[in-house]
Amino acid sequence: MPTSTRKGPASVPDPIATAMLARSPVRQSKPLRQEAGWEVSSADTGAALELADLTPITKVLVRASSSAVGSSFSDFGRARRDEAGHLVVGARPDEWIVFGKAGSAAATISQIEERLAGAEGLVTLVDVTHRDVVFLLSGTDARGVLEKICAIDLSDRTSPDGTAFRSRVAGVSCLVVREDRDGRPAYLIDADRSYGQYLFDVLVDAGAEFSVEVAGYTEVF
Amino acid sequence: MRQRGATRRRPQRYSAFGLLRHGLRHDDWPRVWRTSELDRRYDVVIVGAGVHGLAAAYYLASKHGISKVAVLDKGYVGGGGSGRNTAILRSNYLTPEGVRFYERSMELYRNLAVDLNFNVMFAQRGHLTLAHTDASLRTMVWRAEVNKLQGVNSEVVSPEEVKRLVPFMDVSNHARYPILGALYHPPGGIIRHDAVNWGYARAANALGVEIHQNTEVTGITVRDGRVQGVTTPRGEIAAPIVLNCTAGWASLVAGMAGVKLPIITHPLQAAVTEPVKVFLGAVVVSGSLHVYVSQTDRGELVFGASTDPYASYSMRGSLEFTEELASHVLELMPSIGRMRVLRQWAGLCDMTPDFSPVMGTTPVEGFLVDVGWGTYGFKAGPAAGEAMAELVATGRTPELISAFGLARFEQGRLVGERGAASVGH
Amino acid sequence: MILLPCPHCGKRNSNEFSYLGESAPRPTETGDAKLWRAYLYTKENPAGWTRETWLHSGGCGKAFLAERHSVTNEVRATWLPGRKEPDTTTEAGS
Amino acid sequence: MTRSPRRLDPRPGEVIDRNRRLGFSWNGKRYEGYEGDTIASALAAAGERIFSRSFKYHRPRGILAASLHDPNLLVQVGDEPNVRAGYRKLEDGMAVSAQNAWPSLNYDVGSLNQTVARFLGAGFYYKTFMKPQRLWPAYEHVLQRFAAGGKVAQGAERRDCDKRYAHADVLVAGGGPAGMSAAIAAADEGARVMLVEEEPGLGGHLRWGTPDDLARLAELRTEVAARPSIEVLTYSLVAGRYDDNWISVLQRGLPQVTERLVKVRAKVLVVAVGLIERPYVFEGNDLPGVMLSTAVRRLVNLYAVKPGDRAVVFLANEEGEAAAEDLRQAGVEVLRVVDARRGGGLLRARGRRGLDSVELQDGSSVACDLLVTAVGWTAPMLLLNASGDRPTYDEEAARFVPGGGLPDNVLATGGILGDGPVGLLVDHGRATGALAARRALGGDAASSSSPEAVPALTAAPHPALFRSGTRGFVDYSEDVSAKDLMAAAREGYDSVELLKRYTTATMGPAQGKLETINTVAVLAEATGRSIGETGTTVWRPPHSPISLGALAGRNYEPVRYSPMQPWHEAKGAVPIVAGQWIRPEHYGDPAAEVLNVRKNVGIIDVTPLGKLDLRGPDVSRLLNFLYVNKWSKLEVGAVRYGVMCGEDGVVADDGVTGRLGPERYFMSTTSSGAAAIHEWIERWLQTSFREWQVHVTSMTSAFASINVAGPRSRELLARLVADVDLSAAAFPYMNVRQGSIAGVPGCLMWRIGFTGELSYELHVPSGYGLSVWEALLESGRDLGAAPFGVEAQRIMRLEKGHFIVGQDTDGLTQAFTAGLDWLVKLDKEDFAGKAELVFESERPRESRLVGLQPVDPTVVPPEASQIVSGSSTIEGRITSSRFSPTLNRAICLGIVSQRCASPGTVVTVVHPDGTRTPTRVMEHHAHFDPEGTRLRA
Ligand SMILES: Cc1cc2nc3c(=O)[nH]c(=O)nc-3n(C[C@H](O)[C@H](O)[C@H](O)COP(=O)(O)OP(=O)(O)OC[C@H]3O[C@@H](n4cnc5c(N)ncnc54)[C@H](O)[C@@H]3O)c2cc1C
Ligand SMILES: NC(=O)c1ccc[n+]([C@@H]2O[C@H](COP(=O)([O-])OP(=O)(O)OC[C@H]3O[C@@H](n4cnc5c(N)ncnc54)[C@H](O)[C@@H]3O)[C@@H](O)[C@H]2O)c1
Ligand SMILES: Cc1cc2nc3c(=O)[nH]c(=O)nc-3n(C[C@H](O)[C@H](O)[C@H](O)COP(=O)(O)O)c2cc1C
Ligand SMILES: [Zn+2]
Repeated sequence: MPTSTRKGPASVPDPIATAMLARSPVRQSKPLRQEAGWEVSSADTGAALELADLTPITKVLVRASSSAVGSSFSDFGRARRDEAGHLVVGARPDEWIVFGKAGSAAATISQIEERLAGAEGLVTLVDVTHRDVVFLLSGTDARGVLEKICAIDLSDRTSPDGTAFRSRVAGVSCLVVREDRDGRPAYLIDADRSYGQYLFDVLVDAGAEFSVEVAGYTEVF
Repeated sequence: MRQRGATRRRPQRYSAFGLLRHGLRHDDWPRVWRTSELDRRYDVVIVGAGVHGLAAAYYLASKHGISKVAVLDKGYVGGGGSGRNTAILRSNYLTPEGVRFYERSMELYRNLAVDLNFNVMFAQRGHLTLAHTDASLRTMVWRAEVNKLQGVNSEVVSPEEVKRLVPFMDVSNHARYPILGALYHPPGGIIRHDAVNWGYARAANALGVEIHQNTEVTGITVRDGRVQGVTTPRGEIAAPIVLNCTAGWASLVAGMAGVKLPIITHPLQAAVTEPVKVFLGAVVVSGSLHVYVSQTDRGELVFGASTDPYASYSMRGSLEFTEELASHVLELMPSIGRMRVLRQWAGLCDMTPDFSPVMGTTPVEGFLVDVGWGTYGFKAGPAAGEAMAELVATGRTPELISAFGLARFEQGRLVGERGAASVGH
Repeated sequence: MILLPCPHCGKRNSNEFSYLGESAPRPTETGDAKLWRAYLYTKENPAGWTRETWLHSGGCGKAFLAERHSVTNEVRATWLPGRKEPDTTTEAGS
Repeated sequence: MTRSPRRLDPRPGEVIDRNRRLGFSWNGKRYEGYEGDTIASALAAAGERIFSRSFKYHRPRGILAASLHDPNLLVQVGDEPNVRAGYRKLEDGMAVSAQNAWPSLNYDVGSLNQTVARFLGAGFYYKTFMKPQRLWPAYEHVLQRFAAGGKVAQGAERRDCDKRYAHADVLVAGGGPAGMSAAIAAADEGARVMLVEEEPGLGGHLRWGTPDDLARLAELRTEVAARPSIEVLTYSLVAGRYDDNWISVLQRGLPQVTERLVKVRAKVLVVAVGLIERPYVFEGNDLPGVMLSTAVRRLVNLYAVKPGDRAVVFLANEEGEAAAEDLRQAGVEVLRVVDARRGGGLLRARGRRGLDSVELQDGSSVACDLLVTAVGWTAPMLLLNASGDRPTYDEEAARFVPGGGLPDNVLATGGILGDGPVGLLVDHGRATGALAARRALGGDAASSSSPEAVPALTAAPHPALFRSGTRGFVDYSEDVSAKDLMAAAREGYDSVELLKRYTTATMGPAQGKLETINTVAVLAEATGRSIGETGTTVWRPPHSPISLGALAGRNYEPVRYSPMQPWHEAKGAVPIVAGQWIRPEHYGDPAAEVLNVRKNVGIIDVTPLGKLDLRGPDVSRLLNFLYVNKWSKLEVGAVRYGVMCGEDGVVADDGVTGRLGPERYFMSTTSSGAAAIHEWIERWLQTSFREWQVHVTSMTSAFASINVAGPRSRELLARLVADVDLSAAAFPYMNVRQGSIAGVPGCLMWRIGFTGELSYELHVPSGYGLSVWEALLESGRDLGAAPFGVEAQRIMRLEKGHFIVGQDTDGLTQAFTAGLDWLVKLDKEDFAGKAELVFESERPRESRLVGLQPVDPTVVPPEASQIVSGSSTIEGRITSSRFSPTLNRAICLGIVSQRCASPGTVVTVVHPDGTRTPTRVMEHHAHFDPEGTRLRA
């Protein structure tokens, strides 16, 4: 069945030249700057363990049956980069989240639409950039931090680089994606935006034991 | 029902004088209840030696002279919910029929020690149900108002009053769980649950009722829609009346008679701490935080929470129960974090859709139920036992329990206790 | 914290799941009160193997059916709604 | 500062650091100990003998086991009660005091109870204090004075505790020789191992053993340390084992936190917890100076403390001999060694404030200050019991052993299974550890060779020793003697479970670890049954008590905020908790907020509203099933109100849903119902309507939701919206449009409202929420634009007669009772709750929701006030009630019985203070603008 809802006002286009500022729910540490219309921190830490708020990044939800999507996307429970540099995450058996550069929702959506053109069954794309927060926890002790608040086995054996799962983190349902950086473990944590400040505070608290530092927005896509 | 002469004996009375005499003479007290051979036939077989079964037996014998009664239990007296509950008594329910019923039980409890000649240590310390949201405060007012109209002492009090009653309570302006007020029920309190079970067993036995422990009912014979008797590993027993008082196991026993119940069995857990010097008077309940706590005369805190989230007959207990319990109780009383949990356990609760019991007749003639006691049935034991005894003796369902019949589900006339009973105790 | 085997995610802590209760077919006939009330309120509530529906709400969000032992909490089979129910009549591993 | 007269010269295995002195106080006096001391060892070194007073009789008590489980060593440390002095490491500056004594530990008035002990047998309180009933509180007060234990302090700070999850292939509980070997072997198979030891150091009984034992210990420690895949947790207790090997470990001694609860999911659990020494039941067995052999060995060898000067040793095993040898080496005069294996016997111990002499079976009496008993072992069965095993009694060995009922994922090794020389324990541990790893790893285990057979380990023969007829204590912490148990059994409390509950034996802080075996033995003798038949009580977690603080951890409680939260906070909004959301209740004056909306324009943050994006060809079928009303004919751009019921016909939620495109809808739910409704929908789609093509996405947090309400709302909005024609004709009531607001594209605008005014509900991409909120206020300044909170909204919705699910309805309110006759369409094919609503429609109505107004307009009945007839017949209740600033009078909604429901009826409302208010039933729910002209403006 051809999809009927892909076209049309399916998504939030990127803000046109506007004075309006978009904000993460997390208080940003100074100094501040703007990134694709979002207020972000440009703090730099150089610490061995860092927590950064990446909320402005583009997040597009793709719903389709896995047979329809075929191998063009990552498997359920796995994350991988596509040619355009998007991080494609198999978030549920019939749902993917595509992470991309801040401010690139429209472009990302049309790229996905192109890729999925002609796919069988109902396929829908929803821009959830504003719905979710995304944090990046990276560094040698990142696992130690997450282990305090998440019950999933994070060892290399069961959760190697490229693993994605949904589970509870400090009582909030989250999507956790492991994408190591410079050979050090790193986790992207995607959660409902309204929990953003709470979750960020919890991560900082859990990380205190490992001297976590809050870093500014970094380009990961 | 016709009276049958059964053996009675006069138990040796308990008293301070008796203690003195026994202490001086160093002689033994008589047995609390005697063991006897299992007969082939009884006028009434009661399945379950919890407070409900034992109270029904006691009132059958004491009020109606029916003492050819056997109370059968697969384990020991009070080994079910009656021996594992947090022993909170109160009557501040939500519906008028609920309030009237539980108030009758409170009345019986108030005189129970004297009645049974067994100190059940009913401590009417006051019972506080905290409200953390507007909605729960509204429910508290609702309950208080219904209670007052039924003559039950119950009122909504301010956070300051809560602090006065429970100095350890943090009534400061919490961001997350502010205490907006509480339903205060001065006659509520706690009791020595085991003593209630033993006291009923002893008094019933003295009137001729037989108590058979380690005697599991494995089958119920029904012929032409009438109950004939029960099967046990110790043999078949004939009886024209079989009363199911098995709480968490009620569906299984009813199933033996071919009767289906609107019941799901959920574990409910409890825990005690090590004793510390007494600092907590009133019983404290928080519905939003799913916790209730009281301190016994021994100095332990006794805690409970809400039932486990899925159906199970497991009594093993879980770690998350104690974790949640601890975090919630510390939310209320932050300074007791150094107290230690000594033991946790679980019991089985027979949950009904409307948080109300099922008492009375069933489609099988002679097969009666006194079940559906969920998380709140210990306090109901005396009144339920009394009413069920009356039903057995007269064949008529007493007005007090008429709202709680099994037929209400088929008729779609549920009782509205959900708001007051869910975690209320 | 028991583990439940989600057919999609594998074994996960039970607090990630919503318990939807015994699986019972919804009556198609709306006029029969007895039938409806039985569907709404009457439960098998066995002490043993029971078939029930769970939703992995804190994980993949998917519903599945499970055959769980209500005394041991062991799960011996799971399957997706609409799929053929497994034949577990032989008392495996109880 | 007191000296340490009983401290010995350095011992080879000592764990104290003589270079690090620690000062502390005991009952107000200054003492000194060493790093590595326990509180008790430091006090014993200083010559202290009495550590506590017993629970009931206030008898003086001293060191018995010198371990975590010692029932006599519970002390108060600062504001922490019941600290195990035989276990807790001494810290500098600790303020330690005795708990159960008044006025002092040495002269305790409560000890007078001993003189009346014969009247205070187990359960005496059940037999007295019954009459008069009204005096019970006074009696109770007396009983409460007996309460054992320390004190909690009001205002004590919450301690810093935290938690961690962990995953292990093999978790080894107990770091004695068997446990250490198991860990080593499991690691060699490739397993991830966690080795948990309660004591501060690994080694178990080897730590206080012979030079050979110490050498062996050093080897094992080296082997463990060499394996990075073994995570060692010392000073850490395996506190419980739950279903699916969910294991709780309480870790102490960390730099960051006082205590940490580690929750471990282990593929296989190896139980290597060893044995606990069994106390001997005989008269005087609780006198200070009567100690277990292991206590003596610990004191001498670990802490270099001389436990007495002149000793008698009563023994039945090698451990007792080793203890006697230790004593001799420590310079203690060993006066007599009484060997039970050779017919020696012990009758009683005598003394008042401590042991003075012992009477032996041979009639002799020996003056001494130390009596050591070594009469056997008992196994701490908790972890095995929790795994489903029921212990059985081994007559030969006189102890309970595992019953063979363990599941595949639990194994036992070491002393809990049986005895043997250290070599055998090590071999057994190794084989068990390897087996555990193979079970955990399946085919991934390292060893390809055939599995090494696990050697047999059986409990060695041992005489059963106890004196049942005596006043000897079976349960020290509960003050229960063997005589008490015999009497209770004869009274009919003759099963182990009843006996326990009646006498409270095994119910104290040690939870039967020391007491169960003797309790069961005495009961067996009383009833003539064997110990095996008698059985034990149920073991329950925790293995040893753990603090509420550790169980609670950091107390992470999720909270949710809207994007406008910083603004609300800055403007001093009064917060209200709504589920997990924190939202503004008002900004100072809710009545003024109402009037401003009625007159000008107000804006409210309604972000918590549930929002669902629904797409696909079958959405309208889905809506038809979920809601009680019809949905087939909804035009694109149109919005409709709907109510959902459960299958029982009870009102479950309400909200509006709009059609944004041919196959695209947007649904709103109540804030509190959002998650449940989403689940409800998924449940139907996934289980019953699998062939329907619908994708549902929760969008609650994707949009900041702002309701702009009031006669000037259109004017305000027009200043910020360029791409949508806002005119009444182009954008009528109950419609939805998409466009930009203040330059932010992708916004939804609904013409709906709860307040009864012309109003627009705006959904703005969340990141821009705060900017748009500020823009609205900024550009509407001249229009009187001002924020309003939840309270003003509640007032206005009541003025308008909109009900709130869960407030004006309850858990049993079906749709018709809620007054939804106009909405429910029973002619629809099928929908959730239809069957029950058909039944409801067919039976006479019992009650209904109505609008009410007190006759006296100034009287506002509190919500939940009851409506009565006569003196106390309940006819209904007030569900919502407010003073309306708009109408300048009190207004209500309420549920009333059908006989009172007709408009114009005056009913009686009883206030909580007892006053009664005549109140009139109104024709409409709406008190204000019932025709709805304002909102359609
Ligand atoms: C942790 C916990 C806390 C609670 N707190 C409170 C509270 O504070 N206040 C309150 O009022 N209520 C409370 N309750 C509920 C209360 O304990 C029960 O509702 C009440 O004890 C039920 O009593 P009963 O006599 O009906 O059943 P039970 O006491 O459960 O007795 C049923 C008996 O039936 C026996 N039995 C079962 N099957 C068979 C068979 N086939 N043959 C023979 N015998 C059988 C069982 O062995 C058992 O002894 C709590 C319950 C629990 C578990
Ligand atoms: N236990 C003794 O005092 C003792 C003394 C001499 C000989 N033995 C013999 O040694 C054998 C026992 O050797 P083993 O290695 O099995 O035991 P062990 O007693 O040497 O070691 C067991 C270890 O487990 C620890 N432990 C107990 N419960 C724990 C828990 N819940 N969490 C964490 N750690 C816990 C103890 O602190 C101890 O260090 C027995 O056969 C016995 O006859 C024992
Ligand atoms: C009100 C109450 C208080 C209790 N107090 C104690 C206690 O102080 N010590 C203890 O070991 N157990 C205590 N228990 C728990 C019992 O030991 C036991 O765990 C419970 O009756 C369940 O039985 P089971 O563990 O044998 O299954 C208490 C139980 C109740 C109901
Ligand atoms: Zn899943």
